Amino acid sequence: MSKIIYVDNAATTPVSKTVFEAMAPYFCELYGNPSNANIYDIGDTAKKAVDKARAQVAKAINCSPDEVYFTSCGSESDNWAIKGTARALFSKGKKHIITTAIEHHAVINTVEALKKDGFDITILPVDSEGFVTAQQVKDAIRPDTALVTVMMANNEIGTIEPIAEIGAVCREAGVWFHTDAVQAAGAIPIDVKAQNVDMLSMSAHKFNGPKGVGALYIKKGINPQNLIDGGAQERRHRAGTENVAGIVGLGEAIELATSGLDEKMKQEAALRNYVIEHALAIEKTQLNGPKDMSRRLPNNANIGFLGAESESILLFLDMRGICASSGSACASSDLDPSHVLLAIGVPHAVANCSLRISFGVQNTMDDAKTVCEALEEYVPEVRRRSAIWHVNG
Amino acid sequence: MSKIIYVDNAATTPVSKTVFEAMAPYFCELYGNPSNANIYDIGDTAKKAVDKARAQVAKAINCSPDEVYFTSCGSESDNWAIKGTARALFSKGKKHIITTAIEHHAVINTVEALKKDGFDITILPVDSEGFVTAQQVKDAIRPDTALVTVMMANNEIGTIEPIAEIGAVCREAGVWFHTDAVQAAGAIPIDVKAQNVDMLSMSAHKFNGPKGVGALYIKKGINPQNLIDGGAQERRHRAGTENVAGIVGLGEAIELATSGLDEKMKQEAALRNYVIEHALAIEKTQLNGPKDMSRRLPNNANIGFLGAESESILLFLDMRGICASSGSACASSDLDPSHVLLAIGVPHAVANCSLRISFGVQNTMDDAKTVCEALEEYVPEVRRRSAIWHVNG
Amino acid sequence: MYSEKVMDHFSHPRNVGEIENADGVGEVGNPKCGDVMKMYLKIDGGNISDVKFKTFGCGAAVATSSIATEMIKGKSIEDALKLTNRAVVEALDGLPPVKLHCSVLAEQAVKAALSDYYRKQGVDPEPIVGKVEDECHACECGIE
Amino acid sequence: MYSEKVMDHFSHPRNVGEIENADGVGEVGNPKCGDVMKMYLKIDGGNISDVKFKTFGCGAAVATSSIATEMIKGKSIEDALKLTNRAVVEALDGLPPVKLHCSVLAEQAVKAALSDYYRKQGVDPEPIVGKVEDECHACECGIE
Ligand SMILES: Cc1ncc(COP(=O)(O)O)c(C=O)c1O
Ligand SMILES: Cc1ncc(COP(=O)(O)O)c(C=O)c1O
Repeated sequence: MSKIIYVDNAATTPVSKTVFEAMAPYFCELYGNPSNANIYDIGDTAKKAVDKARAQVAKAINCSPDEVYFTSCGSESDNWAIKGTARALFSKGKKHIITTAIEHHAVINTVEALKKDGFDITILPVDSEGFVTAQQVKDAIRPDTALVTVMMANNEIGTIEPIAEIGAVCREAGVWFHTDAVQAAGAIPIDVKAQNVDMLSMSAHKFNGPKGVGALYIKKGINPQNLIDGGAQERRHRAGTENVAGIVGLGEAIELATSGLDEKMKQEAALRNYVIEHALAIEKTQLNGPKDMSRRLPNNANIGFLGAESESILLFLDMRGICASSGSACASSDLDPSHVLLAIGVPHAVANCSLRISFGVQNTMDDAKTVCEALEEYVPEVRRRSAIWHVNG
Repeated sequence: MSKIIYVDNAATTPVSKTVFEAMAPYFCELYGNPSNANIYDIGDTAKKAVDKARAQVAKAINCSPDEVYFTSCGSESDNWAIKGTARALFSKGKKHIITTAIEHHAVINTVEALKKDGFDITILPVDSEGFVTAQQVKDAIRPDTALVTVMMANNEIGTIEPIAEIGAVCREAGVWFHTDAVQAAGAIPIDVKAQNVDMLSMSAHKFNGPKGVGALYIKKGINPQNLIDGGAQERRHRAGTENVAGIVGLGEAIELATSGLDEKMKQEAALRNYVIEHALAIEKTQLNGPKDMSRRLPNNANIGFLGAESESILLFLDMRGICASSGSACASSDLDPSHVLLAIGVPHAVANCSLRISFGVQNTMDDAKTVCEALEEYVPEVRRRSAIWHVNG
Repeated sequence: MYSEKVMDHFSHPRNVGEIENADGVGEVGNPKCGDVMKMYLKIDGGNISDVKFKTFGCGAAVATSSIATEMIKGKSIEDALKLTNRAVVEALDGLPPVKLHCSVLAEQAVKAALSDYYRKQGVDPEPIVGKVEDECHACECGIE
Repeated sequence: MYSEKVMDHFSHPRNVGEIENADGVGEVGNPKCGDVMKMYLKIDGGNISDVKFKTFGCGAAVATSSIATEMIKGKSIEDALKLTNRAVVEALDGLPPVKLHCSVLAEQAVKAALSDYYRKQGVDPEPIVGKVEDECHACECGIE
């Protein structure tokens, strides 16, 4: 196969060379256990490496290093924040959780699991572009509300939620506020103080760090129960020998992404805008998600090509070395259409015709052009054979 | 510093070169998301790599690949097995859990957490070498027993528990049986069928694989609740984008360790025996754990040097480049003496004088000799300044 | 991932198109589920002299329809009625488990077209063709 | 990890040993906790003319006792009584947080030895020396 054009960065990203080089020594050489830091040197080296990464994360989201806990992925962070809060506050009679209709499965399926355990769940509807409002949250808060969890940015349609406003409402009501920032971290600016966030999830592999490592920010004074009990790691809040190499990778990756964030956002937005413009020039095509580009993730384009089923388009793109997707990666063992597209009112038939193109630091304008050329060629080809194209077309 | 002699392999191990080379391509090049396997090539490559690792684990412990679930560490595996069972069986009126006094904190603190949630915990005492018996387990099982969890081998004193017999008792009683095999996997033979095990935890970094990846074997028909809900990964039982490189590393490492297991065990036992023999030749010194070497982990020596506080010895060893420890790594932010040593009846003062030397594949007989020379030199030096040496000595 | 055979039929589908004044037309599936197959038959003296299809759907849906048209073209109606989804899967060198329902859909599409043929002939198709699941009950999408 | 100063005092502790017929001997800590410090004083004309120690304990325990002996040797009793655990920590260029209790123990060891000295003189030490925590309440080991 010729050169790969990877435009599925919302699913996962390549580890950047710099990040890999920072990680590499921690496998075979600096393999010490950070918990042995007081005893011998390679343990100490490992501990310092973990401390450095913690400081890098703290700087990236404007918190204190001791408010950062490393986890194994975004899903673990979400589960910890949500189940941990539920179990910590249950005995205080708080058993109501508020979330939105377009959360990632790591949130949806977690609140669903809690529902079975007797929690009350309010799922806020979103508007046609995926937005919820602080007012909706305010109206939904009850005396027994334990947690509000609203994602910072959506992984399928790129909607950036009004987190600061929602956070303010929660703080006023004295309700803990978690945000799934797995798509936002390294993609748009985050400031947990200014945004009134109590807990925030991130995952390294979404910003050119390694898979299998994430972080949860927990504001001082917020005390969710542990999800993983055991040893004294992470100040007794998350057991397990530290994934030192992974944590080093997360730290380097978030620093890289956020130190050049303006630049990165501009570059990605240029590619996104190019693709959206050219894709919409194809007949009977619609943009899913926010039209206001300032309220949309800079790297996200989600487009419905009526009458052209998305997997068929993706297979053609793959033959040209273009990797894109039809939505959330972790749902793709499912055949169900995207719950996000349905929640914003996209009809089933159009949801099945929608593609997500998500850019990353490694993409160039040439990539965007190749993608558009391919779409211009293959969408008509897929429609030519489509049993429903004459219907819509 | 001169050459490092690392004899703290029970805490963690260096990633072997072969393992690292197998992992390396999955960071920057083969970075696909396994959940995108049907869509494009690098996703498929990632999925195949995960499948291969799953088969490698299955072969190593004699189960079917679809009974293997990847996690982020041994602690997560333990938490999943124990909390997942507790929560799955609670509604059926089962709220009793049986464990032992010498489990790792990942088990102890997890059952302690469940105790707060209303579970009944029976902690079986062990004998002076750390053994529990199947009879003890049998006597403790009640109609409302949800789970028996007994470690396969102890991390501090190397006791190998009679797992097959305990498993048989549990199976007869219809009680789910979990074993923490974090120290056993890759160190001694495991056969979940022959040993009547329902769930088994392992962690890659204990057998020259990477940190931050583990596995849980769950026998078909055993259904603990999910610990981490979300996407469809791991057949819907453990959400989170797969740590592909880590999983590849775990697979390679377990295959390496188990394919040459007889050899490895013989080599490690020779070093262990040498160290035990020479250390015990130092006056007022005792072996902690099994005296019968066939019931002790081949790589574990745990020795109490009366009157010589262990950290002081460790610091001297470190100056010679020797990395050892005084017990469980993840407890070493604690100042408490080892609960394991106390459970086998070692007095506090002796527990504070105990060292663990644990060998790995990379160690040679020269390493064992250097360790013994250092002990012969430094133990008397530490005693010379000890306020209690005259008392005991 | 798909077999080479699937990819061949996906990228070069045989018999794509429509037949004007077809003797039998069958449509199965549902755009909600993401799969709609439409099959057109020309029938001469009990033989399928021509067949065309249009499919809205994934790679497997396109490939199963394509190969199904090849497998029945020139055959007698009787032979066409013997086409099973299993035969379609085998002819494609296998399908991923989540995609097996597409082969069922292809079988049903042929049967739906033949039913239509019989109906146009004033013959009740059910005793001959059996019940046709034209609403994609075979798939697991959970939407009705 | 320990500072160079700590490691220096750990590997080359000053004034290790015992003093026969010492004028004051103090012992604090507990082998259960993992730290026992014993301090021996020779006192001439209100001055500490000699001091020795023996410590069972970690690197920090040895280093704090060692430097404490250096800090009081040749000093007047009054000056020795002013020795604070903070001064000990500073003199060692810091200690890890979990090891701070060792410096408290060193301060207490000096005071225990001085108390013993006063007691031997028939003087109630408490008004002068204060209460000595000879049972290691400073540490966080949770064992009593
Ligand atoms: C017996 C035992 N169980 C569980 C664990 C926890 O494993 P991990 O640190 O990978 O979470 C360890 C080691 O730390 C162990 O030795
Ligand atoms: C918004 C969002 N939340 C959570 C996750 C889960 O992250 P991970 O796969 O690292 O567990 C993802 C991506 O998979 C995501 O996009």
